[in-house]
Amino acid sequence: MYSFEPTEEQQMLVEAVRRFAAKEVRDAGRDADESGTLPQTVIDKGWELGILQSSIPEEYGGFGARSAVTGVLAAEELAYGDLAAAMAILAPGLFALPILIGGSEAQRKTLLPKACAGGHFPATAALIEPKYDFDSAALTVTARDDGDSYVLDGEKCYVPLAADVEHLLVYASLDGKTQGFVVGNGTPGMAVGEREKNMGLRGLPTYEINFSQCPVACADRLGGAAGHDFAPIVNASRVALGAMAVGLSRAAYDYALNYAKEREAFGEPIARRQSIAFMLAEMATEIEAVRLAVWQAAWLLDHGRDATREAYLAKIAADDLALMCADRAVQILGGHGYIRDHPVEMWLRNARGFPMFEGMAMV
Amino acid sequence: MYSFEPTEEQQMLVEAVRRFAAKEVRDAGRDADESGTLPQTVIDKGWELGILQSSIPEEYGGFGARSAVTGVLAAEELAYGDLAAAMAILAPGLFALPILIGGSEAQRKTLLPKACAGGHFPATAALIEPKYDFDSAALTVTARDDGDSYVLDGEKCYVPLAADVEHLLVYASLDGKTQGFVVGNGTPGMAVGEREKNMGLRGLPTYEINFSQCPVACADRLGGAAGHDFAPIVNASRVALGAMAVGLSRAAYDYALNYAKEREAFGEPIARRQSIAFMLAEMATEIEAVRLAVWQAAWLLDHGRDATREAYLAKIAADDLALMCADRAVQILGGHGYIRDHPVEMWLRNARGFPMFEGMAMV
Amino acid sequence: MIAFEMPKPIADRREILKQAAEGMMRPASRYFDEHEHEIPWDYINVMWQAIQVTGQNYRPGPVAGSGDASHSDRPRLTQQMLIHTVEMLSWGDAGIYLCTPGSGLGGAAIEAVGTPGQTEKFLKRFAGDKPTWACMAMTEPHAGSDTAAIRTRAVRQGDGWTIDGTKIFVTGGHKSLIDSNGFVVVWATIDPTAGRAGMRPFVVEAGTPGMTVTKLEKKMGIRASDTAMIVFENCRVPADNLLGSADVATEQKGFKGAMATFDATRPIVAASALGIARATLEFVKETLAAQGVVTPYGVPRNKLTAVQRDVLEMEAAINAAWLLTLKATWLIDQKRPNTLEASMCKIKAGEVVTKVTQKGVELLGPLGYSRKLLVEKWMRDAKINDLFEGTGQINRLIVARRILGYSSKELK
Amino acid sequence: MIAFEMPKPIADRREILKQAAEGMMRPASRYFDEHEHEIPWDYINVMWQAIQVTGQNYRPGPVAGSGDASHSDRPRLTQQMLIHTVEMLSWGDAGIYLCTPGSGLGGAAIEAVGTPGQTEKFLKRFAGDKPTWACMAMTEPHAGSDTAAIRTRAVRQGDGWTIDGTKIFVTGGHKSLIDSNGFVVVWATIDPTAGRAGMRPFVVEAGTPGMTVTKLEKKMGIRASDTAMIVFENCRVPADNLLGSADVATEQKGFKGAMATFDATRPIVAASALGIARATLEFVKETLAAQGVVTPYGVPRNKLTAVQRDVLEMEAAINAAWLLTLKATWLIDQKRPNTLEASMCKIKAGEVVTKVTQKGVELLGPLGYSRKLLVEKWMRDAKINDLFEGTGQINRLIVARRILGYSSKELK
Repeated sequence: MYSFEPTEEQQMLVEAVRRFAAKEVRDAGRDADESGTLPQTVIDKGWELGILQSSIPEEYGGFGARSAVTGVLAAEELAYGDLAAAMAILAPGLFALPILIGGSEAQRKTLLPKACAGGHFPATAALIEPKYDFDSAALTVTARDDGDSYVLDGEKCYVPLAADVEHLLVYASLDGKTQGFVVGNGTPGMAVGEREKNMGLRGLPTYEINFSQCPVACADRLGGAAGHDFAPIVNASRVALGAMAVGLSRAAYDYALNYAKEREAFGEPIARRQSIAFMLAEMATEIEAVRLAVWQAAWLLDHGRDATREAYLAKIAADDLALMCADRAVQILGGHGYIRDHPVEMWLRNARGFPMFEGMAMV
Repeated sequence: MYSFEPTEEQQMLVEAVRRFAAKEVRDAGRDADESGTLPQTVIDKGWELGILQSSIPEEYGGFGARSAVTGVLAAEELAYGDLAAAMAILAPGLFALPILIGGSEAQRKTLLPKACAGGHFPATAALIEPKYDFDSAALTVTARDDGDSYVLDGEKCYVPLAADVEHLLVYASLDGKTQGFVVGNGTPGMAVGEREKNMGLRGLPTYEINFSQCPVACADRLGGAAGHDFAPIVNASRVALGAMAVGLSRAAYDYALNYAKEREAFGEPIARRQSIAFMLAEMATEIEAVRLAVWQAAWLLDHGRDATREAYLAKIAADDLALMCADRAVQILGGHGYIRDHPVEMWLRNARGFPMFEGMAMV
Repeated sequence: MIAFEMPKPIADRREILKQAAEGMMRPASRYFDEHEHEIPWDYINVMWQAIQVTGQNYRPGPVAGSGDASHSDRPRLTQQMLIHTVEMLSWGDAGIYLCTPGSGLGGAAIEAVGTPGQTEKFLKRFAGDKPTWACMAMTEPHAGSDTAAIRTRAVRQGDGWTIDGTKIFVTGGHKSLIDSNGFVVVWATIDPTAGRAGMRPFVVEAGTPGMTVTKLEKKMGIRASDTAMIVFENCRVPADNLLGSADVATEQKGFKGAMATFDATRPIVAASALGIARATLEFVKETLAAQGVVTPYGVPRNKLTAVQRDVLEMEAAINAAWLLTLKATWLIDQKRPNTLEASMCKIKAGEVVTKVTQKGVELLGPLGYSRKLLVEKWMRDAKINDLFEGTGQINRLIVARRILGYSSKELK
Repeated sequence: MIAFEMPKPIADRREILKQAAEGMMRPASRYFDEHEHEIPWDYINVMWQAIQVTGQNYRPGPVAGSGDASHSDRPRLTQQMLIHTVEMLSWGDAGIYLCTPGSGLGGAAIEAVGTPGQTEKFLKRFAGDKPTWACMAMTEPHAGSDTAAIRTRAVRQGDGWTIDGTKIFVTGGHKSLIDSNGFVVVWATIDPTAGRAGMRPFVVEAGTPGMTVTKLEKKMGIRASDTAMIVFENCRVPADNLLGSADVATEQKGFKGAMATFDATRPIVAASALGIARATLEFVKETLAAQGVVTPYGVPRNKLTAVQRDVLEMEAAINAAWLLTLKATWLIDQKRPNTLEASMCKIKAGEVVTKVTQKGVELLGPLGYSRKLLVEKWMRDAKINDLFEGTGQINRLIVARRILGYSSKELK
């Protein structure tokens, strides 16, 4: 059966996230773009929505079951508020969800209850590397099995919140396959660098991490000795980022639409000019189309099917969508779009990162 | 110095070609798209404009000097009339101009006077091969030096007028380098296939040619024993095709503009809608920009400089331009654009070939 | 609950249609492209029999789903089934698909605004032995998107109406009126001073004196499909052939009905477009794969070849456009409004199929441009989808008005 | 005779400017981007001296070429020299370039419509020791492209005029009025009922009571450049500070003059855009080349990698846009009309630099998005060129009206 209607429960969640995101997250996100700091209260409030906790079964300390579809609905709404804030709020999931998906039973039992126990769980994951053609399936950070432990070497970047977390999931190439490793922050051989300065996501602290002969206990390989399949993890990440791109796009679209209806030129709202109106019509069309592609990929994940194709196709479409919508929103605002009094220029800066964002969100 | 003004002589030529092309060539080209046959009178008249003859110095039987700039001005106008007709009319240049550019003195002295002696000279050139990634710098048709002669093997396609010409210039890979060979039609080992059926250019007879152990006398290698540099030849071809793409684009633009001013909907000409008007404005802008890029490359050729970069950049821009303009012209005409009563659908079919056209025109 | 599982009845139907498309349509594609206006009777006869046997007329129209009533506890799938059908047939051949017999747009108009008596009178022929068509005539030479500018007149005379005017771009006009005992639903004004309020649909049956099919358009693509010009000169029809009321002042339902039909037909056009797009994508991928060029999912953009990236972008666009089309029809089956989504999917699919097929030709290089392969044909067939049932521009206007809350006066 | 040889004076100037751009601008780029509204005095002082020494004020404006008169047998190169200058300085840093001292747009307005006395009075300060700026104030909070909707009023009182209103987006407003003894040319209406016919430019000098620079905009890019809000409250200027006539009925030259200025300034903006675009292209190519990725010319599209094709398309677009810009200024130097070409090159360059810089960030992946490199900054700097001096939309409107022969009423 086909259906395009979220469950009532999902709709309630969406409403709750939307209420929180549209004003509070958005305002905090805009300020954080200037100040560099998201208020802890916003992160805490976002955490208390229970998006992650409700994705984790009771046996592991949560109160629900993972649903990628529910996850993308929530992620879109959070990113509608602010992308940096959405990533910060959902960062613990970068650690917890892969453990749920690919971890050994022991890892789940040990780590997931911690993640659900209290406030915003201080954990993250490290995937991206500073290469123009970074490929999560061909990492340059390596894990070498030296018998007693794995030894990590190499350079990561764009690791959200790395300086402040206790736990990291670090992805490295083990015999050419991407595998996750649970690493405690401060492990010898691991050096978190200065906070990165990026074009966008200025409210989200991200870091480079250098690994030099950094040892990881054998038991801390994700999935234990047998390891795990990276595909469902990276697919879930692509779907989450796709949803966030849709959320950002919708934010830009809504903002531009309202502006165009209010802003007058030559005696009437600029929205009454075809050049503006058609841009908006195309944005609305693309947003809806890409959103459905994201939903489809998420639905495949929830049904335990291979979502590699759909997640990838949704992600590349969403990458382009976000840039298109943010750029057009700036264009529709004209000179005002270039001024930081309006959020659209920030959305353009944030949007431009999507093609290289990988593993920075998770559902 | 920079200047964007053709000489008076060039302007007169442009005017003459335009008068001939805008009506006579265009009408004949449209009919030929249906019938498959261009009237010989049109080809003869086009020939009598003397575009090729005036590119060849007196010592070789012509009455001028090659100027790529003059050539692109003329080629644009001819293609403004009709692309298939323009290619047919200019086909002898595919043979003669490379001989002028890269031929040995003996070849020039022998062959060029023939080309200028009478009516439309029955000659052409064969470059394209049936590969999705056809590359004129890495041909699959090979020339093997067997001591007494060169032996050609392999398959060509899109050879204009091949069934009816006497002389061909066949490009083949000799030790990995693209070299031209003068081949008489009907040489043993060479088989001209059935006339090709293509999406566009239906007025221009094109053919596949199969070479199987086809011998060419050593003296008939372009440039003689020393061979020749292929770069100035392929660059001159790209520039010519670029100019033709501009001509076709201008035809589509003009037609759509006039239609949009005349066609009424909702009480006024559709040109008064921004969506239509802006499409036209963008077409006009791109046409002018790409035209200048074509001129620049031609100018470099005329000054004996390496035009590889500029010719290539102009060509890829022109390829895209032609598709954009033809597609938009169809769009502006709406349902009428889809009907063969109007030429725009033909222009779209013709335009789509440009990315793979190579060596099918020459200035 | 959001779900993307193809229902079994649809999957089964698709399987059958795929065989028909591969076995009957593809082998005939080139022939009917090269022999414009010849009629693919083999296909037509098979389809006519299939329709008679299954009782499933696949014609578009908002009320075409009546067959579902028997199992009303299950979700209605009529329109979803329909677009899957159209997509697969167009994957086979979009020109031949348009020759599929049935009551089509003409029938939809009658079902939408006709009386039970009219339905009986005009539609029973579609239960007969011989393939029959019906069509709709709206466009006039001077009036394309601007339907309110129609000049064809219907004048009440005695016990009937006399129709005068010229209609163009009537899809299947020849098949409805010359090749079968079908009819055309022609839009005419009964009061030129009343604008849209004066417009009415009239049924004109094959053989009616005063009606002539004067021209078959020669087209860029979909050459198997006939696109007719029909001239009405002193063409008299009985009073009962008027669909709806003759009272200009009180009734506008007829015109609104016609406009509402677009909500159902636009997704169908989108589905047809996407069938062509999928055919192209699949063929390009197969052809490239045969030369060792594969397009893996998951490789970062900056690591792909240009050809790979093009193919993947084509695929992503087709997939998203299809989901949008699916949603637009799911809404109909859910009996919800879908005007916005119908125009959206039409915009997106029209654009996608244009780009995908144009790119497809380019990706295959000299081969793509040749009529040896079908890709060039698909490019020619594709473009109509960005033009009929409202050009991309008209549909953008519709979407823009909806999202902005503007009237047609506020946004022209 | 069509020619594409860079004239030697331009080539020489470019060589010098390139050294300045590399030596002075690039090293300071990141600092002034991170320290918004700090003023790059080192650059300014060097440029001021250079301008004084060469006597070549590089300011835009149709009459800025008077220096050429001495060798009138040679082709005039003033505007062509100017855009090469601007292109190279913007290649260095577009934000810092916008801080270059000089009379700029304000001076251009005076030269266009001022009397010799006014020219002397207001412009002689640009021959002084201290870097000085002038600026133009047109945009108001509620009126962007719609210049006829300006609300700032100028009322004749006694022997002068009193100006009231608020202006925004004044490029260099702070430098003209606070950091130097410059002036602003402010557009105000002397008769609100007269529309454009009532609009006049007034010179308001630094320090004039009633004029306040109230805000410096925080911007996405070009952060070294100040974009000021200026409030006029009961601001009195002498009668002689009106440029042009006070008679509404007979004179519209003032406004037309301002509009004509765009013919000269749009190519300059285009040149600035293309300087940024070239910087990006070159940097991306160098960075990729260091990793073994080269982009050869002549390879067929279907044989390129995705990255190569992107780079080559960027390069083709920049090249074509530059030639269009060059032609638009060559026309000025030839004393021919260039309104069409000026808007065309602005459209094209604005779009090209937007796409090229956005693509540049993407092509470098995680590195491109980082503030360690300048590519992300260039993307932020770039976008202004698609917005000021007429957005892409406004310039499309101008081009469309010209090619269609439509008035501003016929095509809105």
